[in-house]
Amino acid sequence: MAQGFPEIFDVRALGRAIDTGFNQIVADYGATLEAIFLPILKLLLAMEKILQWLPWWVVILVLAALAYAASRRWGIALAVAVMTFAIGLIGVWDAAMATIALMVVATLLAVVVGLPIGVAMSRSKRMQSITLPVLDVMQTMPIFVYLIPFVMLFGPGKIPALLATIVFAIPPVIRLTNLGIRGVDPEIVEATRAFGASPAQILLSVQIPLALPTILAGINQTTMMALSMVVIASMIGAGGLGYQVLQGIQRLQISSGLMAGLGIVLLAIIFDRIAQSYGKRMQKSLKLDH
Amino acid sequence: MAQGFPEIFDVRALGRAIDTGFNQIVADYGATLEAIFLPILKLLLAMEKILQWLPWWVVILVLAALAYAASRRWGIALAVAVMTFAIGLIGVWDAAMATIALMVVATLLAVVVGLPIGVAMSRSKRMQSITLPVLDVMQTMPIFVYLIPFVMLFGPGKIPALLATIVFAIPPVIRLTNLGIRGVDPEIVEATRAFGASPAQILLSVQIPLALPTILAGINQTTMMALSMVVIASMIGAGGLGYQVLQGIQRLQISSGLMAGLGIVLLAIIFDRIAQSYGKRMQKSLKLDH
Amino acid sequence: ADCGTAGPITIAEMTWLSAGTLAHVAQKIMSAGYGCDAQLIPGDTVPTATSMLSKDQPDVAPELWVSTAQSIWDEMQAKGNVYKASDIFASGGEEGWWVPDYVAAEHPEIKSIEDLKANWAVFADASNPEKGRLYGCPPGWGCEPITNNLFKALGLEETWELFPSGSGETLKASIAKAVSRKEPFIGYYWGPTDVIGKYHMVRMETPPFDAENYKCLVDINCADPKVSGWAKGEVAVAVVTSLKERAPDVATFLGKMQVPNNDISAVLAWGDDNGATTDEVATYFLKNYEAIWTQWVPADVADKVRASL
Amino acid sequence: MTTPFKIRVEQVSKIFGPDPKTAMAAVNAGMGKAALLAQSNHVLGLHNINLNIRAGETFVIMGLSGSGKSTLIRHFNRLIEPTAGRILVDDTDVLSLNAADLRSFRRKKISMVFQRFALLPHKTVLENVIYGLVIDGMPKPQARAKGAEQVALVGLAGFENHYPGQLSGGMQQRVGLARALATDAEILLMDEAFSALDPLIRHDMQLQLREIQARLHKTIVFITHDLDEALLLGDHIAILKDGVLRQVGTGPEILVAPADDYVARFVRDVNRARIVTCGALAVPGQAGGDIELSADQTIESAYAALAQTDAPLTVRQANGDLAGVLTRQQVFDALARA
Amino acid sequence: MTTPFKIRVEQVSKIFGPDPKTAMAAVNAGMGKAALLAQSNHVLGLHNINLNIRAGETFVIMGLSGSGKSTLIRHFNRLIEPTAGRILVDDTDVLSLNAADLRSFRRKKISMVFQRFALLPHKTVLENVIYGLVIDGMPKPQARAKGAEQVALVGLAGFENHYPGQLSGGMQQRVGLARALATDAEILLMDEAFSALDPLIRHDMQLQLREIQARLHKTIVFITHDLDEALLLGDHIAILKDGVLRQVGTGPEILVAPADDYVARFVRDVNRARIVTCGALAVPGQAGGDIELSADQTIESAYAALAQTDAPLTVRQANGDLAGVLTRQQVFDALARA
Ligand SMILES: Nc1ncnc2c1ncn2[C@@H]1O[C@H](COP(=O)(O)OP(=O)(O)OP(=O)(O)O)[C@@H](O)[C@H]1O
Ligand SMILES: Nc1ncnc2c1ncn2[C@@H]1O[C@H](COP(=O)(O)OP(=O)(O)OP(=O)(O)O)[C@@H](O)[C@H]1O
Ligand SMILES: [Mg+2]
Ligand SMILES: [Mg+2]
Repeated sequence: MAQGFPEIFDVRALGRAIDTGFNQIVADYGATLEAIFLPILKLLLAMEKILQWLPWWVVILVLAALAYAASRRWGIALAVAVMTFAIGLIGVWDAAMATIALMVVATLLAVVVGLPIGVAMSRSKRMQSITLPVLDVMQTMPIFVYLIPFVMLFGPGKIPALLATIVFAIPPVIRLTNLGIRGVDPEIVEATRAFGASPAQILLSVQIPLALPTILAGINQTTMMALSMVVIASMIGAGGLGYQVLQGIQRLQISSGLMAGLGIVLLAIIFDRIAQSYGKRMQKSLKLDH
Repeated sequence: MAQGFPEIFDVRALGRAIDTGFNQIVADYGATLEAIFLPILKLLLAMEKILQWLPWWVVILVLAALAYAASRRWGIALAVAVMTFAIGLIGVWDAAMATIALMVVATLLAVVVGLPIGVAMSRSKRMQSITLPVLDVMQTMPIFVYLIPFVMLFGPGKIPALLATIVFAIPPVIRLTNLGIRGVDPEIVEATRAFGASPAQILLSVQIPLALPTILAGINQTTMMALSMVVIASMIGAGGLGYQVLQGIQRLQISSGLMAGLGIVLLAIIFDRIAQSYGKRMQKSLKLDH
Repeated sequence: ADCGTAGPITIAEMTWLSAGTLAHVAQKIMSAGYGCDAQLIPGDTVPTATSMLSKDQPDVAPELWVSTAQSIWDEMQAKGNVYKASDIFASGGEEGWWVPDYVAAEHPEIKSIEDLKANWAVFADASNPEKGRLYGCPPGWGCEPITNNLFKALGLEETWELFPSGSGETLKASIAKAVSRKEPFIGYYWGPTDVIGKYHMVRMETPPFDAENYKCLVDINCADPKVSGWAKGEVAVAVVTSLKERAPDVATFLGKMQVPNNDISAVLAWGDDNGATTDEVATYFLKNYEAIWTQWVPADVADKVRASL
Repeated sequence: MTTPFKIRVEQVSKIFGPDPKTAMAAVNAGMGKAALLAQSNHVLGLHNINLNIRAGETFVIMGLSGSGKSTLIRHFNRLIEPTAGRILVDDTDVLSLNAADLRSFRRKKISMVFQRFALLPHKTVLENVIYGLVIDGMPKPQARAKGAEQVALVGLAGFENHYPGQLSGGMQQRVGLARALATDAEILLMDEAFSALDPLIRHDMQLQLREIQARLHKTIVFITHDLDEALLLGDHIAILKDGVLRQVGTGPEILVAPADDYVARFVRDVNRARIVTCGALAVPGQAGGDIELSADQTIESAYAALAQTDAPLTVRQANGDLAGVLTRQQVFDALARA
Repeated sequence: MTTPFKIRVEQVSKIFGPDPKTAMAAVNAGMGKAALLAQSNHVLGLHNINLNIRAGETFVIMGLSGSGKSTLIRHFNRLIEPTAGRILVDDTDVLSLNAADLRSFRRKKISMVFQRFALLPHKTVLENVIYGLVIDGMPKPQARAKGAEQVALVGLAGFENHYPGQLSGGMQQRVGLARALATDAEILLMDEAFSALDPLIRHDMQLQLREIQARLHKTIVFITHDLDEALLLGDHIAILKDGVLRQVGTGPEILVAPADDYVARFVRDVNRARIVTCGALAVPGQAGGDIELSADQTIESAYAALAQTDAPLTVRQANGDLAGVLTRQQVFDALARA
């Protein structure tokens, strides 16, 4: 027989209190919250429109150019172009553009919010010891737990999808910004202090530039995690490739889910290649030869 | 207007071919596959039964003892005991036991399969360059894509949930086994070679012991990823905490989802603490003082 | 009457309240009344149906919405390995487009789905004020082509946005959000469910059911959809054919299993109000609605069940 | 009242750890470095150091790894705050400076060269050299002009736009030197500045530093654990062990009269002929033959002269005055004293 | 036919890179290390090395970082395979050994001490020392007994059950030495075995190695880039630069007649008095006063005697035969030759 845990205190009462409280918040502040995020929604929609409006070969060219700029290697630019072309080939172009829009905006917001937090953590042990457990919880708490509350607050659509994606994907930027700055050779930082640099000067002229490869790795990870949220985000109205996966699996069309999944994999590889080769180049230029 | 990608070749035909092919496989081999995995299912169910049958304080004691054995620090053992107690307190004990069973079996299998692959990768550049992209795809392909095919092959229940969890969670063990062995101080390996050790002797007496902290970190990551799959796995019948999350959100009971989510977070922290403190202690004993 | 088989009988437990409750009811009756080893297998509609089709597992799905897994259902019928033992809801499932009661009261001019085209402005959303928003059916469900085709047939494309609800949960949360703020809402839903009762949803009137039109509506590739009312929802107690031989008495019981829509709605509302688990709701049902379930089983079985409560 | 001393270190002690005050008391009561570490997990960095460094001299601090050399030198520009004691630079107590004054003190008065160069890898040679000037607010064009001078001074003209990673170790350390010189600081702290270099390049750098010092007359505090380097560069040498100052003096003083056994072991292997000067050995006497030696040349450099004649050799001061005569006997006496 | 040579290196070249054969041709056609790297991304490790190492001697290989010392020594136990050439150990071509023979060769004939110790951090001192014996299949108890002897030999008795991480650098290196000695191999390869040590400890280890060698008469190949160490330990010294052998000879030979400018710069700073022996300077002549010197003592050790009298000193061989006489003149002549 099950020897379950005895019921020591009334979890249900607590649960009901939480639910009632939350419903109250939804009723009282939902509209305000929704209004606050409206501009971001507009940005996201505009981005999606533009990406879908651009002729496909322009998009391919832009991505390939980006890859070349990041890596300075034709091989990588070509590989990116081929993979982007493949996304079109497997018939998921429009959905992929919507996904790219969501991902780029989510990553941007994550960076804008995460970078200062990471910097703050790197400067204070206290801040670090407070933030780390929060990040741990953010990364282990199943997304589904906060997915539906977000929908109840914002209604289904891109905003809750965006927020859930950011909550899930922001920890790497924060962690690696912190790690990167802490990892800057202390002798170099000491040297700048010895020359009388102020903390702000040290941060901007030394710590951030030298931590950049690590920070970029964090941004890359954040992008990857954002991508891995695509299917779940589409359950609350993010659309894009994720929605196509959902449709495919619900209809038992393995192939359709597979194609959309492949689209996601391709996107991931494209962004990873661009970010990584940029990071590698930077790291190299900081370490050895120019 | 959307400037979508022109339809260059008939994706639908390809899709239909894939679907038919897969259905054929289901019809032909489904039963065989199921039979193969039956012993594992039995193991899993037995484990779950035992865990749920054990009095709760025994489970707490065992976990705390494990934590002490791993860390040799009473503080950590106490923290683990408190957190395990908290799992009971928030009323998710039985579900948590089911989840632990799934997680432990998934991690065990992942290690049994992943370790040899990682070792093979570390010994051959070729093997590494073949395996790495496969791992990339495994980690970026949305789980949902292979979730339903697994269900079609094995029926809903713990086996497909287990398999999907393993597919998703195995890459870190493989990667970090590879990395760990490659990271063993080449001078130490060279020393053993210089003393005439054979490759097998080097692997067992030097490379694996010295890579162990890294390998353990990989196992830890695998466990964490397995835990992060708990909700999705429960969509196809894994039960446990994930199912409780699903039920909670289905019924818009934020609190019930939250409690189950908290249970998952607590489990994650417990296992992470145990694994990490063991890893740290090992690393220390390899580096500096005894 | 006894179980007939020593092996386990598996019952699909789906995530929503009514399905979970009915699964527990069936399980309690089978194990207490017939002495079966009745086990619950959690899962969603599509995975469950898929598995019943390909693996004959689980044995019973007490509340299977046929339209949600239409193609799988069709294959099952063709293959013959799963049959419909009974319609679980006496009046069938009710599908359609629903609005909260306050919307219906405020806008008496909107009664039927045919009134929507003109009155889109009532349902405009801040993110896209130029169009009314209709919350569609979750992806892959049987209702998806019907909703999409109706949308076209009613000529709503100009003035409306068909908003994809990524999942059943999302749809439900959308209703909860709208109702808690008294915002306008219109979207697909179905009953009997706790949602309909709890949020006082009112179903839009439809033109009468037209078999010819409806046939096209359910087809994803329908070229020229025409308006029709929804067919009466088919919600089956789906049973694996082989169960008839393994456990004939149980199969007989399943053949009689049916609940009146009003009663089940009331049970669900009680469960939702009290935050009860599906197990508790099932017990509540067995205790308070004896008149219903005692008709499903012989008297001796009913006694045993009653004794177990 | 002014003193001839540029830097004065008065009873400075430094203890690393969470509660230095308590640990300080234990140390004052006689506890040693090892015991302190074992008992309270505090590290004794320095204990009761008193030092005076003259303006314009090269002062060398020596000691084995962990003896507290870096800890001591970092007190001078207050990268480390002492647990007890005072540091006076030009009679100003550096501990009394507020944040802004301290920054200005570091920008103008004191600069530093690091063992592992500590160049900014993302900036060019010139940008590195002018870093101190730019953060002090000097306009870029002016800073560049000044920086280019310093780059030329250390012999790196033409490499202004290279990145540190493109240079050899010796060249990188020259950039470090130019960076330290660029701010016109009067005090130069050099923490094992040459340790990371190849022996051959290291020797070149030592000579170059001597040459620069001959022109600029900075006050240089130089850390090394290489005795030859210390003897070559240092006007005075201080020897640290486990945070305690064992001996301070000129090179010959320390060689001739090591304060204790530890110092004696330390200097055991030195080639005295390269340290002891002819002037130090010369005894009063009549000027000898044609061959003359200068008082500050080493015995080693006099070997050739000594080989030529058995007669006493004339030793003269730099200004031409007679310092005395040197005989082979005296030379062997001095060398044998080891 | 046997030779007096334990190890013979015949025209060995080594090129690192994907296509060593092609690169080899370029090098044979006269391309240098730097040009090769720039043009084809291959690294010239060694070029056309010929060496003979006698049984029982300590043979030192010197050179700056990157000159190919480690690459060369690793050919002897075939941790690296040459691109061209042969290595003969006891007249056996090590390149001809198959995998099993090679393992047995490494287990019994040749062992190695590493710069950064390369101990197994997860094994105790004793387990480290007997590692070579255990993988060779010796039963544990026997191996332990033998290992304990070696541990005692290097002065670590009592530390058998400590872990390497608990020991100081000097002690760790002694474990490395004991491990190498435990297998009774005739050849000991030591790759900068003392570089990672503190100067004082390093000196102790050098003396200890001399002492052990006096007892065991192994053939030792010792790498260092410290000239004093080379002169102290080496019977013969080889100097490498950029993969090319510049000079081979005894210490005094190299000091007195450096083969080229590079070697000359290399040996510039050496204290000759510590290298040149009295025997090397003695000239035939009548036995002098009471004070006698032995032929193999260094000039430095004779300073005290030289200071006592101006008369020529008698120098005798170890067996008591007269080697000649030594005058102050000769000493200054020899020292001035720098
Ligand atoms: N921040 C610190 N925290 C704790 N202990 C420290 C710290 N900095 C230095 N120490 C300790 O103080 C002692 C002196 O260190 P210091 O770096 O001054 O030695 P050093 O003479 O410069 O040695 P090296 O030649 O290795 O540079 C050492 O025992 C060191 O471990
Ligand atoms: N596995 C390798 N692949 C490529 N180049 C190598 C490899 N091993 C050594 N080299 C190169 O060969 C040259 C000689 O290296 P080696 O390690 O023998 O030098 P070393 O004299 O031992 O120097 P150090 O004093 O730094 O140990 C160097 O230029 C080095 O970069
Ligand atoms: Mg230091
Ligand atoms: Mg080497």
